[in-house]
Amino acid sequence: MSMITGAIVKRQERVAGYSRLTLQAEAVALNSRPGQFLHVRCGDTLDPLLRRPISIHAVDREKGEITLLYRVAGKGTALLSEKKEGERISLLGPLGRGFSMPAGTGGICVVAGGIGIAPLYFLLRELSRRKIYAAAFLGAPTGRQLICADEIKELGHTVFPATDDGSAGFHGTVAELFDLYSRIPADGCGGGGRHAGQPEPPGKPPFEMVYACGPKGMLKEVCEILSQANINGEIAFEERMGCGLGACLSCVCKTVDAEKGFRYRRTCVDGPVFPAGEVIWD
Amino acid sequence: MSMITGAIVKRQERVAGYSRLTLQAEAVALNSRPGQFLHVRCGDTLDPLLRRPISIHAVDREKGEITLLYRVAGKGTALLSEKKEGERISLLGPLGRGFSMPAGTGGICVVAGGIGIAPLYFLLRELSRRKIYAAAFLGAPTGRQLICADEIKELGHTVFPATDDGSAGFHGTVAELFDLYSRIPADGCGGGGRHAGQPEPPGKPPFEMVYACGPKGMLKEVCEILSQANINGEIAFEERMGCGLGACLSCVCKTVDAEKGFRYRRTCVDGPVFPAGEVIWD
Amino acid sequence: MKCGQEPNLAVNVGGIRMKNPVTTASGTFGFGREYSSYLDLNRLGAVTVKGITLEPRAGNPVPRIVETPAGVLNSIGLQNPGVDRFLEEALPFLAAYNLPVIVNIAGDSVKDYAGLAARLDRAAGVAGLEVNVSCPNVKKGGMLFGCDPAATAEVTRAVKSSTDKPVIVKLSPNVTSITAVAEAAARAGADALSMINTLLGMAIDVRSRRPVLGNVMGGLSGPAVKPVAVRAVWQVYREVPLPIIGMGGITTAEDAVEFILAGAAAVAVGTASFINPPVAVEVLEGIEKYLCENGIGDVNELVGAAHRY
Amino acid sequence: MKCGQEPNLAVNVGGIRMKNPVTTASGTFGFGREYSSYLDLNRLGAVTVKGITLEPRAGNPVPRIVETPAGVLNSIGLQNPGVDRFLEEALPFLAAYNLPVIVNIAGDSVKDYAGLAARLDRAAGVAGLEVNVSCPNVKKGGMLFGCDPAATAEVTRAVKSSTDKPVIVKLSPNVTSITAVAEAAARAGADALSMINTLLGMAIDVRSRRPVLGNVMGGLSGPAVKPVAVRAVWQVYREVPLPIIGMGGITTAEDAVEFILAGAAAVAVGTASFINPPVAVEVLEGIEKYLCENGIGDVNELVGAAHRY
Ligand SMILES: Cc1cc2nc3c(=O)[nH]c(=O)nc-3n(C[C@H](O)[C@H](O)[C@H](O)COP(=O)(O)OP(=O)(O)OC[C@H]3O[C@@H](n4cnc5c(N)ncnc54)[C@H](O)[C@@H]3O)c2cc1C
Ligand SMILES: Cc1cc2nc3c(=O)[nH]c(=O)nc-3n(C[C@H](O)[C@H](O)[C@H](O)COP(=O)(O)OP(=O)(O)OC[C@H]3O[C@@H](n4cnc5c(N)ncnc54)[C@H](O)[C@@H]3O)c2cc1C
Ligand SMILES: Cc1cc2nc3c(=O)[nH]c(=O)nc-3n(C[C@H](O)[C@H](O)[C@H](O)COP(=O)(O)O)c2cc1C
Ligand SMILES: Cc1cc2nc3c(=O)[nH]c(=O)nc-3n(C[C@H](O)[C@H](O)[C@H](O)COP(=O)(O)O)c2cc1C
Ligand code: FES
Ligand code: FES
Repeated sequence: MSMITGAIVKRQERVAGYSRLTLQAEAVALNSRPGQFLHVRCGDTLDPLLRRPISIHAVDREKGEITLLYRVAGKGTALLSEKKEGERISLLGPLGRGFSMPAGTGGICVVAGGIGIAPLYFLLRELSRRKIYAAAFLGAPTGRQLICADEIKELGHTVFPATDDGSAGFHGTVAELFDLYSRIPADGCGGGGRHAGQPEPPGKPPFEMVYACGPKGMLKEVCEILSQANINGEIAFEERMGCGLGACLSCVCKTVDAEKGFRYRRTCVDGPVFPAGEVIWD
Repeated sequence: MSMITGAIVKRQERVAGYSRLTLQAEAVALNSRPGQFLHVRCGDTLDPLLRRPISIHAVDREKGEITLLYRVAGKGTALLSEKKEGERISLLGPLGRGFSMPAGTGGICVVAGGIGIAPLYFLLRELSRRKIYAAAFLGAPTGRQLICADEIKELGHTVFPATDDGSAGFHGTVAELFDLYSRIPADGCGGGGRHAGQPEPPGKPPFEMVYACGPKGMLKEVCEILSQANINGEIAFEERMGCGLGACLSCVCKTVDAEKGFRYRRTCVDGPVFPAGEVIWD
Repeated sequence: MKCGQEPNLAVNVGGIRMKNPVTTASGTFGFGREYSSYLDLNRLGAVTVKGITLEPRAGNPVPRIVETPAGVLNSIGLQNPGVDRFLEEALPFLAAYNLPVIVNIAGDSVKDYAGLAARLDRAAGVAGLEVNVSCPNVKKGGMLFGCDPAATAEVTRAVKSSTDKPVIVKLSPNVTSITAVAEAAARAGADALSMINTLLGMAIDVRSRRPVLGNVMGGLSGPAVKPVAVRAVWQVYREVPLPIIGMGGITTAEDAVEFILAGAAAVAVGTASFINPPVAVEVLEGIEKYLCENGIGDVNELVGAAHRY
Repeated sequence: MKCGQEPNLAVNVGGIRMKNPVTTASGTFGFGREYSSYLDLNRLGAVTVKGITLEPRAGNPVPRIVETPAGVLNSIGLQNPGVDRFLEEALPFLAAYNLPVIVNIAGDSVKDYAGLAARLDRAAGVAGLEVNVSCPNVKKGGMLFGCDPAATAEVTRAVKSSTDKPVIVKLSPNVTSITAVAEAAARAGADALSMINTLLGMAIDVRSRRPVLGNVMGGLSGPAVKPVAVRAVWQVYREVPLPIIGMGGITTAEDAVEFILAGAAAVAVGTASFINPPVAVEVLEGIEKYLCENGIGDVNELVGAAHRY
């Protein structure tokens, strides 16, 4: 964790309403793992005041570059999206705990709702580097907003799209689609297409691990599915943040605690990735 | 007076620590007179919050362009100086009362302290358009900061520089220099060089009008000189502003009032140009 | 706009019928005329003019304004032409428009307030009075009327008994309990409340090492104070059954809706007019759009809705 | 730096000897450890830790923070591990540094405060106590101690009689007269005062139409409140002869100098650490530079200088 300034190395790309930003930031590129985030100063004045947490979307260790993918949600991200090539941005990070890396002993699934794909894409890249292939469930309102699908296929993973309007893939939510998939018996169709040279069909039950990121409602549903089916999972949780360093206790997530019933844990340092079974949704 | 957005048409020039900005703004170019100002939104967020008053420095009526010359004094002007070609800026104006135009029946002097030249240069351009030539007293800390001197000479006026460190022209303040000049008898040397085709040497006593702009201390001295020598003058006054439209009563200037002893008048609408004898300095 | 029917925007603030809930904050909009070339005054629900005293006031020494982070400190010192010249010179201009004029009044003593109310009671073209109680009570060593529930009640009663026009009491946020002051004003007969007046603040110039404002302390306004203002409206709405005009840092329609949700029946736009002169009309249009997009037929339904979620 | 000699930066705040006037605002700097890789803790004049209660507290439901214009609203709800675990787990880390540790304490009753003071009195490595009186007095229907001079005095006396360590009373700005509360604390034996705690505020989400914070209301901090904080220090400095730790919106050395000129003997950096983790050290360096450039040999000379221009 450190405070650095990264220069924008590539003009911002607009991807179906999202922005993609590539920065020169060696220290981050070399030391970050999927699920970690940066605390980004989007402006230079006192408005907006706070940094904004943005996941690391991809790293290029050779070039020392990192990529962020974000939705323009308000004034911080709007200012960020106006930054031009060469401009420098103050970053804190990499922050937080990332996803654990699977051994590849069972099926791996990734469930992303909307911009939730941002950190999961980094995970999928790391998985394919390790020759571990997953079933990637991507949800979006419409087909046009199904971002990263092609890149994920290129990495060797299998993509299962779901759209609210049915314009691509499954007509329904990504949680529903994953629910259906998770009920397929271990010796069933398996879902993920087989790639040449891959030892096993990807993301096939029995599941080793399911990774999820997206809106709270979707995460809650996924956690319920996992808990009912007794599947291991990890979710990347989002909560409003102050410091990003564990000091202010703004960003807490309610988690199970055997002794006290529940315990507030800090999303910024104890998360943002939490074991799916630990989060209490109320 | 109106609210418009002007696009930057020329990369900002840095002139000895000052910035020069040219904007496309027909309505302002066509309707403004020297001494008037614009109320400029320097940023797009809530910090800085208020507009900043900046004098109109020059207009190009044909091209519909206006030029501002400003000192980077704080965060508003710093943000302004980062704006790039093509960016649009919200402007209110032209605002306030400008300088009165002289008949050219006597000597005309212009006394500018530092960035005080900003509105006076526009006046000098208008004067030379009318074939009225002035003696222009320019003060600065050092010779390098004597801005606009060459442009003013090109307009046909005579420049009398004064620098605090003596690195150019008179070694002392511009008020001191003007004081000396104002004491020269009407049939004395006259100062201003004669240009081919000019009917009269510029800025020679007896004076018709003296125009001044600069820091408060300097304006006060100039007003005292004028009052003692009984010379007509107009000064462009600066005060911190809120609305710029005469509504908030923030920007008042203490002026003489026969009945009540003094009266606060609004710099933004009753000024910024006031008759030199009307301002009360305390 | 998505909706077919236009939503109802008309509100009644303690007897002042406004065609929509947007007015201007006293002291930030002059006497209306100053802004009349930047917006159509007829679009406003009401115009609230600069604070008026019985006698003309010269106001405070400069500097009178300084910017702070997302805010403004001012110490104008109630510069105004006095009630007589206001009625002669400023009010007739507004009479030509179809909009209620709310006159903000200020004084040094209860007698001053009563005298102003009596004088304005006879004035045609004055829809209501807004009582600025954030003024030093000269008899009580300069303690502000508005910082003391009893003094606020006394002023309110004096004004009410001197006029039949609707009386709005404008509350100061510089108190331990704004609801206590609001309750006192309500019991004393106020028809409506407005809030907040400015927060007491100051700035020091580190170069000259002295206070920036000529008057040392000043009133903080602008977006910086919005959370304090929304909280004040929220608290008073729960305890006091009077219509509230909410203000403090409104720069957008969203801000205005925030106040309405907290319990404001109407809103006033203040400092924002300095930055964006037609903002009051933009706020109005945005409120209308919000109502349409959310299928709300009447702005009055939205008042205090955040208490009922 | 222009000056030859290094200026004296050491200050004594009611018995707490600080090598320079910069500390951290409680609740914004955790227990110091969280920031230890971003700045050298040894550079600080003191570290003020998160508010501690007798028993552990879970804190408030989320959301606990929301940004406002140039400010932040928070309602953490005093989440903390309780005094015992604080002493066992957090304090030892700070003992390794050469810097005074100020422990911020909070309670529901006078007894709580006294108990905390007694517990901390025995703790080596605690340089002083900062008493957060902005807590609801459970016995008095939740009225904050700090909003009542008598209750503030009572808490102060209870703490003072339970410890020999220096006691700083931290004042709330949500009062009609902060000097009245300050005087009460002084008479009750406080060794120093700190101000300001957060301003009571709130925000409403116009989409969900409900308060943003899980706890509805929260405390406003950050640059937005600076003018109110400087004013509070200015007012108290004139009336109460106790050293003051000034805070509220400090993000730069200029801001800190503003507080010192207003009368603060020391300053605390709060919300700004969220944006710029090493800001406390930058503020310190800036103060030093200011002293040098202005030929001031001792920071103590600057304290309250704006009152003497
Ligand atoms: C660990 C973490 C990683 C994240 N990674 C990404 C990412 O890779 N890409 C991306 O687009 N977004 C990501 N987010 C969400 C992102 O931080 C918010 O969208 C952003 O802060 C909004 O800032 P803004 O100024 O644009 O909007 P604001 O004006 O601040 O708010 C706009 C909306 O966003 C919501 N919001 C504000 N702050 C947060 C927050 N911290 N978390 C969730 N919602 C918030 C508000 O409720 C509001 O409705 C992440 C959040 C967290 C906590
Ligand atoms: C009618 C008028 C015309 C002006 N024309 C010009 C011009 O053509 N070129 C130019 O460079 N400047 C001009 N000024 C001054 C200019 O407005 C200020 O320098 C500017 O507002 C500073 O803004 P800032 O945000 O950069 O600095 P801030 O951070 O706001 O302040 C920096 C310093 O500037 C001073 N200052 C702030 N506001 C004003 C103000 N309204 N008047 C005087 N000083 C102020 C402050 O005391 C402070 O020390 C004019 C001012 C007026 C009133
Ligand atoms: C320059 C200025 C002058 C003001 N004058 C008055 C006044 O005369 N009477 C009054 O009751 N309030 C006065 N106010 C307070 C405003 O009416 C309003 O309550 C306050 O500014 C908060 O709203 P805002 O943040 O939208 O500006 C003044 C405010 C400003 C900024
Ligand atoms: C997230 C957060 C938590 C805080 N927790 C405490 C606390 O536990 N005890 C306390 O006395 N003040 C607490 N405060 C108030 C600060 O110590 C400080 O008084 C206030 O934030 C003003 O300073 P600032 O504007 O520099 O942040 C907290 C402030 C914030 C923002
Ligand atoms: S954001 Fe401050 S503790 Fe997590
Ligand atoms: S700036 Fe508002 S009256 Fe001049």
